[in-house]
Amino acid sequence: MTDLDTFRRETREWLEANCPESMRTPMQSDDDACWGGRKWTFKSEDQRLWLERMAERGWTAPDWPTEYGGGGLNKDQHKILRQEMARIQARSPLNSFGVWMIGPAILKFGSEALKRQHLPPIVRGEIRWCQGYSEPGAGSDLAGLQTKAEDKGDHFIVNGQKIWTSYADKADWMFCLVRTNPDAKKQAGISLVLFDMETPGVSTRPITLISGSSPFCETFLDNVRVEKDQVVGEVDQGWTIAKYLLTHEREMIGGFGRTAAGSKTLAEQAVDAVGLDNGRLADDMLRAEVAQWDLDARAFELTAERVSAQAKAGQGVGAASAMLKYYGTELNKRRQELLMALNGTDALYWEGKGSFDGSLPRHWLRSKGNSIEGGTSEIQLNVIAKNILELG
Amino acid sequence: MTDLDTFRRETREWLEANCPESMRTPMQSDDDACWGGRKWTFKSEDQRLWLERMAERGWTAPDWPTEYGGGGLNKDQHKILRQEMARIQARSPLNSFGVWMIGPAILKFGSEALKRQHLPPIVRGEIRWCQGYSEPGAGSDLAGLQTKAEDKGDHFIVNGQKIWTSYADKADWMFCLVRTNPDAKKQAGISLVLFDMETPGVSTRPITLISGSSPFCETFLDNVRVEKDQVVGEVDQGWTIAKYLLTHEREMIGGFGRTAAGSKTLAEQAVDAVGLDNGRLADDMLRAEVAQWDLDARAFELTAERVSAQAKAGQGVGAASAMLKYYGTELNKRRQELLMALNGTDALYWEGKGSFDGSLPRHWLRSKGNSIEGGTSEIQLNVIAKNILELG
Amino acid sequence: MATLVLNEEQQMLKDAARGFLQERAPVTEFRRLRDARDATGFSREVWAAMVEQGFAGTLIPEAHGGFAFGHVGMGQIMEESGRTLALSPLLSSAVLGVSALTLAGSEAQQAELLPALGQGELLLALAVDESGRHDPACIRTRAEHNGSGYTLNGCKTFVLDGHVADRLIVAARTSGDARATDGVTLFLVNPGTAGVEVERTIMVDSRNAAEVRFNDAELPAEAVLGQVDDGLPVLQQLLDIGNAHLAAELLGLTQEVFERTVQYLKERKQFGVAIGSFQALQHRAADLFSEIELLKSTVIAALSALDEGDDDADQLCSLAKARASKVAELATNEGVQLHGGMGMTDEFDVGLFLKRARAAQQTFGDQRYHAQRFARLRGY
Amino acid sequence: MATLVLNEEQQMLKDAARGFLQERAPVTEFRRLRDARDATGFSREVWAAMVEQGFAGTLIPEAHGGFAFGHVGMGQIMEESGRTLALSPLLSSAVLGVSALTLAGSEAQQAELLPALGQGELLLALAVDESGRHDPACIRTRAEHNGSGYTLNGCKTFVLDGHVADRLIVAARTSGDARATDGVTLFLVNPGTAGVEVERTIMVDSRNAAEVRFNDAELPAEAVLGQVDDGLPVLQQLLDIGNAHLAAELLGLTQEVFERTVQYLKERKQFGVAIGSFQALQHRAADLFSEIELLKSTVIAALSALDEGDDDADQLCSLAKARASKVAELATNEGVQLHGGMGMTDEFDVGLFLKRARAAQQTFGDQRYHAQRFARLRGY
Repeated sequence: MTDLDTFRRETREWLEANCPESMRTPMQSDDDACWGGRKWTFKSEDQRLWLERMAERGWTAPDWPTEYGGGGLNKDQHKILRQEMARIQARSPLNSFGVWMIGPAILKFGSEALKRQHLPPIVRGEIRWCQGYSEPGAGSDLAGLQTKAEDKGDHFIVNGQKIWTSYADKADWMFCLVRTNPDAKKQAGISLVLFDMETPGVSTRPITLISGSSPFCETFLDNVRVEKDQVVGEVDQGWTIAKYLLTHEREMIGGFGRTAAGSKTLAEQAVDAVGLDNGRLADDMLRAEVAQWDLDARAFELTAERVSAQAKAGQGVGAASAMLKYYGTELNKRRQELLMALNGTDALYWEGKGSFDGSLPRHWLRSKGNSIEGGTSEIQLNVIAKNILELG
Repeated sequence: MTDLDTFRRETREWLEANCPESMRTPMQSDDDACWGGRKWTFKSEDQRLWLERMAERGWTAPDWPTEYGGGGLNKDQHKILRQEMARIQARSPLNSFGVWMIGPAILKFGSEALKRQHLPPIVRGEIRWCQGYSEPGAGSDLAGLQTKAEDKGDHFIVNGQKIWTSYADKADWMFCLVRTNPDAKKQAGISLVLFDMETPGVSTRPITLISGSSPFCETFLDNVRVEKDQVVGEVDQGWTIAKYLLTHEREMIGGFGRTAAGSKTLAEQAVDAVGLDNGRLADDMLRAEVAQWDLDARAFELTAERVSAQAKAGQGVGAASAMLKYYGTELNKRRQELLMALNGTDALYWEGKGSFDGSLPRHWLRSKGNSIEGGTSEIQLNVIAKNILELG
Repeated sequence: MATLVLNEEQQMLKDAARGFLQERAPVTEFRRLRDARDATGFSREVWAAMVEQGFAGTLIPEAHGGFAFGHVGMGQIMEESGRTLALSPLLSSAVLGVSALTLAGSEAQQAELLPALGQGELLLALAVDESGRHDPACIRTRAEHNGSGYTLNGCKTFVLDGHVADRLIVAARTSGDARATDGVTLFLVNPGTAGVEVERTIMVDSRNAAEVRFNDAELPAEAVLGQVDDGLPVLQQLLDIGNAHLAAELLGLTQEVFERTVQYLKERKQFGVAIGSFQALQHRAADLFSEIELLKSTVIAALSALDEGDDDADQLCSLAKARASKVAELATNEGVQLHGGMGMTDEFDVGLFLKRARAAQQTFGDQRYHAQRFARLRGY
Repeated sequence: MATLVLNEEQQMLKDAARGFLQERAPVTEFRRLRDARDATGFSREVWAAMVEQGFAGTLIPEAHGGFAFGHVGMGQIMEESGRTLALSPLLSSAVLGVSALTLAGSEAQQAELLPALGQGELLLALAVDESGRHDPACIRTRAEHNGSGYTLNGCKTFVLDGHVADRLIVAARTSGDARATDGVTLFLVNPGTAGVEVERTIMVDSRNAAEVRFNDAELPAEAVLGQVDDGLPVLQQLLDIGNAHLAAELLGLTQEVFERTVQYLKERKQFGVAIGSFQALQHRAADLFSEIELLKSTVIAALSALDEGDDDADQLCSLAKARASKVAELATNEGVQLHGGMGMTDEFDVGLFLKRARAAQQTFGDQRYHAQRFARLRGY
């Protein structure tokens, strides 16, 4: 029996013994997720237990070093853990921008002190993070950010405004891009700093989207004091870390075109809405469009698999993430447009009435943001043109 | 009875008396057209007679002044002539780049001597003209032309190469854009000159297109002597005339999306190829595409009518010609692609076999050039963006 | 051939409508009504002012106190109201209600109702659809002949302005199967009749629609509008008229979004320059410009064909609606995308146009429905 | 799940094929044969060299002297031959001929014919279509059972390489109506048989196709390939295989056109700069790049599913062919447009790719045919 076999057996046994039954059912909605943090109220005792037990083994961040509270697992072990959790349909114990975003960045770029300060609370789900990148005036031109950090010796005084901060109103700390050198050219002169959202001068305001309420907030920074030891990496050198974080984010968003497991395929939803006539979707024009989408979506799925297989095979994936982000989000927008068309006026109900409780138009409207957030489609096309095709 | 009624009656009588019967039948192919010129061989005695009789009245160029051999008709009379010719299906007595292109330019910009020299032979169909604009290196960047005209006192010596010259091998004279001032910036320093194709140093070579043989030629200019009195307008000021000619040309090409009178509609051709099933085109996917094209084509037709109605009503048409050129040529390309798809492998026969004698793939291939010649689609979009939308 | 250019009178009407709507029913007024969750769904005061302007009487013959400006004239008002998202019963009452009466009403019905419609005192609503997918050829609501009148049973959905209508125009089957071409009759139904239930529904565009249910509702014989069993051709003409005016509204909406987007491209700076200087965006804007130019031609052709009573008016109405739906979809999607993150916020107006566009598209059939119909009418 | 990445052996095979084809069968060789109006339509000498390279035996089992590299392997050769427009009977004989025998051939037929196929000495051709629109479900060519064998009557069109084939694989009806699912039988027909007439036709891509007419052609009982009356499933499998390899060829062609076009964008100067610096063209190129990446995935998935005998191989083959057709159409059209006037001349190669693309698209059904089939296989 190999070490991995042993690991698998032990993992399976531990999960069987420690994962509460109610944590082995698919989440019904986003509300079932556990985000942790100071302000968190657990939805159930099981949710609390499950987080606590997993955190104790460091399995909320399985591949982080044990010295910072992580699981210390290697790639193969990590894969086995994922497989064994999937086997019993165990829920993720913790959704966390700390684990997904800033943790890896601190691990890669942060000082030893920052690692010891921030990583263990992330693993335990005690501190919830949010990101401060975008600004109202900047948009795709992230490097044009204007939030200013004035050097005051041992600390900075930060002034400015951030936008599109997910859950800023629920988060405890922010990782935030600021301009520490106003004279340097754009990318140079930017730093990544960390601060507590309870620091005086920090305030937030939720953003209403065309699809309704949203997790996004505006964050106002008014003479906010940030200690110098809370800079990740070197002062003025934050752009490299920002790019690292953006690539991370883009890969997360690129999956939009894929159908969530368990949910109905577009073709099934089309049959529900329009019906079959002699084995064919009863509306010719819609059938043609559904088939075209279905072909493209299947090709996209295969491509996501191929890119991941290539990565595993050690073949470079190039700037594939830009391509996946671009195509996946455009695909999801087309899907949502088709769902609207398939359901005719039934799709238009905003409240109560109708079979969709208003979720159909909200999903449709929300999908319009997919090709804007995390780098617009236009930016992805620029990236492909310049970095892959070397045009320009 | 108004003067116009009188004119109509006299015109009708004259046409009845003078238009030979065989000239009152639709042309079967391009070969039936009469182009005139020194090298011209009339296809029939009727063709010769018809040209001669019309030219005598100046009706090969009905709205040119009589002093230069034209018909001297005003707008209303010109319209009546067209109507009366259409009434008896009279063929055009003369196809002529002289009448369509360089004649109007000489009328507008040329010296009195040039008018007296060139216009009457054009009216009589004695001299066939070709245009020398494009160059192998220039393409859409017409102003970047390199053909050089060196000032030798009373004449220029021209060296360079022209491309896309329609019927250069059959023409007698060329109107040609040359660079007379190498130091001036692009548009400045260009002149429009006229010369006989028999001048020593002029040679031509036909161009084979992807669709087969073509009227296009390359023209090589090797120390060609051009008299200074053959400059249209001022030396170095040819760009204005070139733009005038280009707008003319663009309007001629923009009509591509319209179906030639008498020929079958796309829908009819679709029914021929695919058949009807219960009153509907027997292939769903093709039906959807044909309907989409048909909708767009009808909308385009209406738009061409609207633009022309607006022009008549004295409302400005703006840069509508760029839009019509862009949309019309793209529409024709789509039409040709659909005809290929509708006919499946039957559309692929290049020679002999099949019901189309190879005309289907040749028309399809030729249509690809529509969005390149007379200003590419990209150039038209640039024009719309800059001139109408004022972007940039 | 259809007239494709406005005459002087029509142009004046359009200019006046624009001035009025921009002042009295701008997008801010739409927001106010939406956010107040107004029960009527439009402002009675603004409606009275519209009536004052003559909007409600535009299609009404002079003999009945109207202005008889025709569909081209009315279409200009609809187009301008698309630009400001003006909330009003213009479509349901001044277009569809008036047209139903002029097409099929008896002299008595016309004399009774048209003047009140022109004065905006009477509101009508057309009840045609019975499921989410527009399909006027399939009518299941039944009106059984009884001694003196009819007994109505069935359910109608997406009845525009149904919750405020004083009379409902109901397409019901008096004989034959659901899909029979004969046997449909139009009725004028007072919603106060016992057995008629009207429920307002809130739609994505914050406009009014209603579900209407009929449970043994008793109608008098005079409720019949037009010929018994021969209502389908009239209904189809009404839908053509509705679609031409929806296309006009979508044209206005589309132009407004496009102009705002082009303006944004000129103002918004990224990487130190206006984003309108990026050629990729320029080409998309130029292509959209071309599509809108084609849309303009189809809308005026459809309206003018209705006025002239041209044989191909049905084709032209489907053409206009198909193209308006397609181009509005493109323009609103491009509008949001080119406004970037701000376009996603409720604070910016572009999302409001997006929502209205899809609702107007779906009303009486979207681009797919009308492409099918166009093909059918053209014989393939 | 399908393998989506080449293994080392397959990669070596691909590299070798590319090297060989670029040297021995480049586009200039295609031009030479075209301009010479060569009667064979390909070079026997180059074909012999291909056989030498093992191309003809790629799909043949080792027991019959082949290399058994499978469809993924063969697909790499097809892809590379798409890049150079290589003329050869690879598709007709080495793919379709070999597959027909391995799928349906008796041991005797396999033993007799496979080795000769592998050595390139025997050429086969598949005769399936009977009209310009691909429709394998409709077979009218009839084979009547007579005393000892069959009498064949009918007409086949667009028989690839039919004019040089030593044997034709003919789908004919032995019972039932034209559209019956049972009753189709495959036959191996010697074109020298009395009553068989083969006429070469010249197509837009300068490739070989033939019309084949059967007038009371007498076939022996041994001519049957596979089961009598049960040939349709085999035929469908053969078409899946053909389509997967056509998709591979189109992938090669598309990549070649795309790379040449991108290169042209870098070299060609207008208004003083490389046209590749224009953002509108950059975005079109980047979009096309994405489409091609998706195409790559579908082609290898289809080939690999054929090798694995996956249940969804039919879906994946239609997916690959539909996408290859669509993307090749886009890439060749963009290629011509972006090459400007030069792209329209016969002197430039881009037009040759355009012509081949449409012919390959139409062979065994284009994007529309396969979208329909995909939808049907997916139950809608």
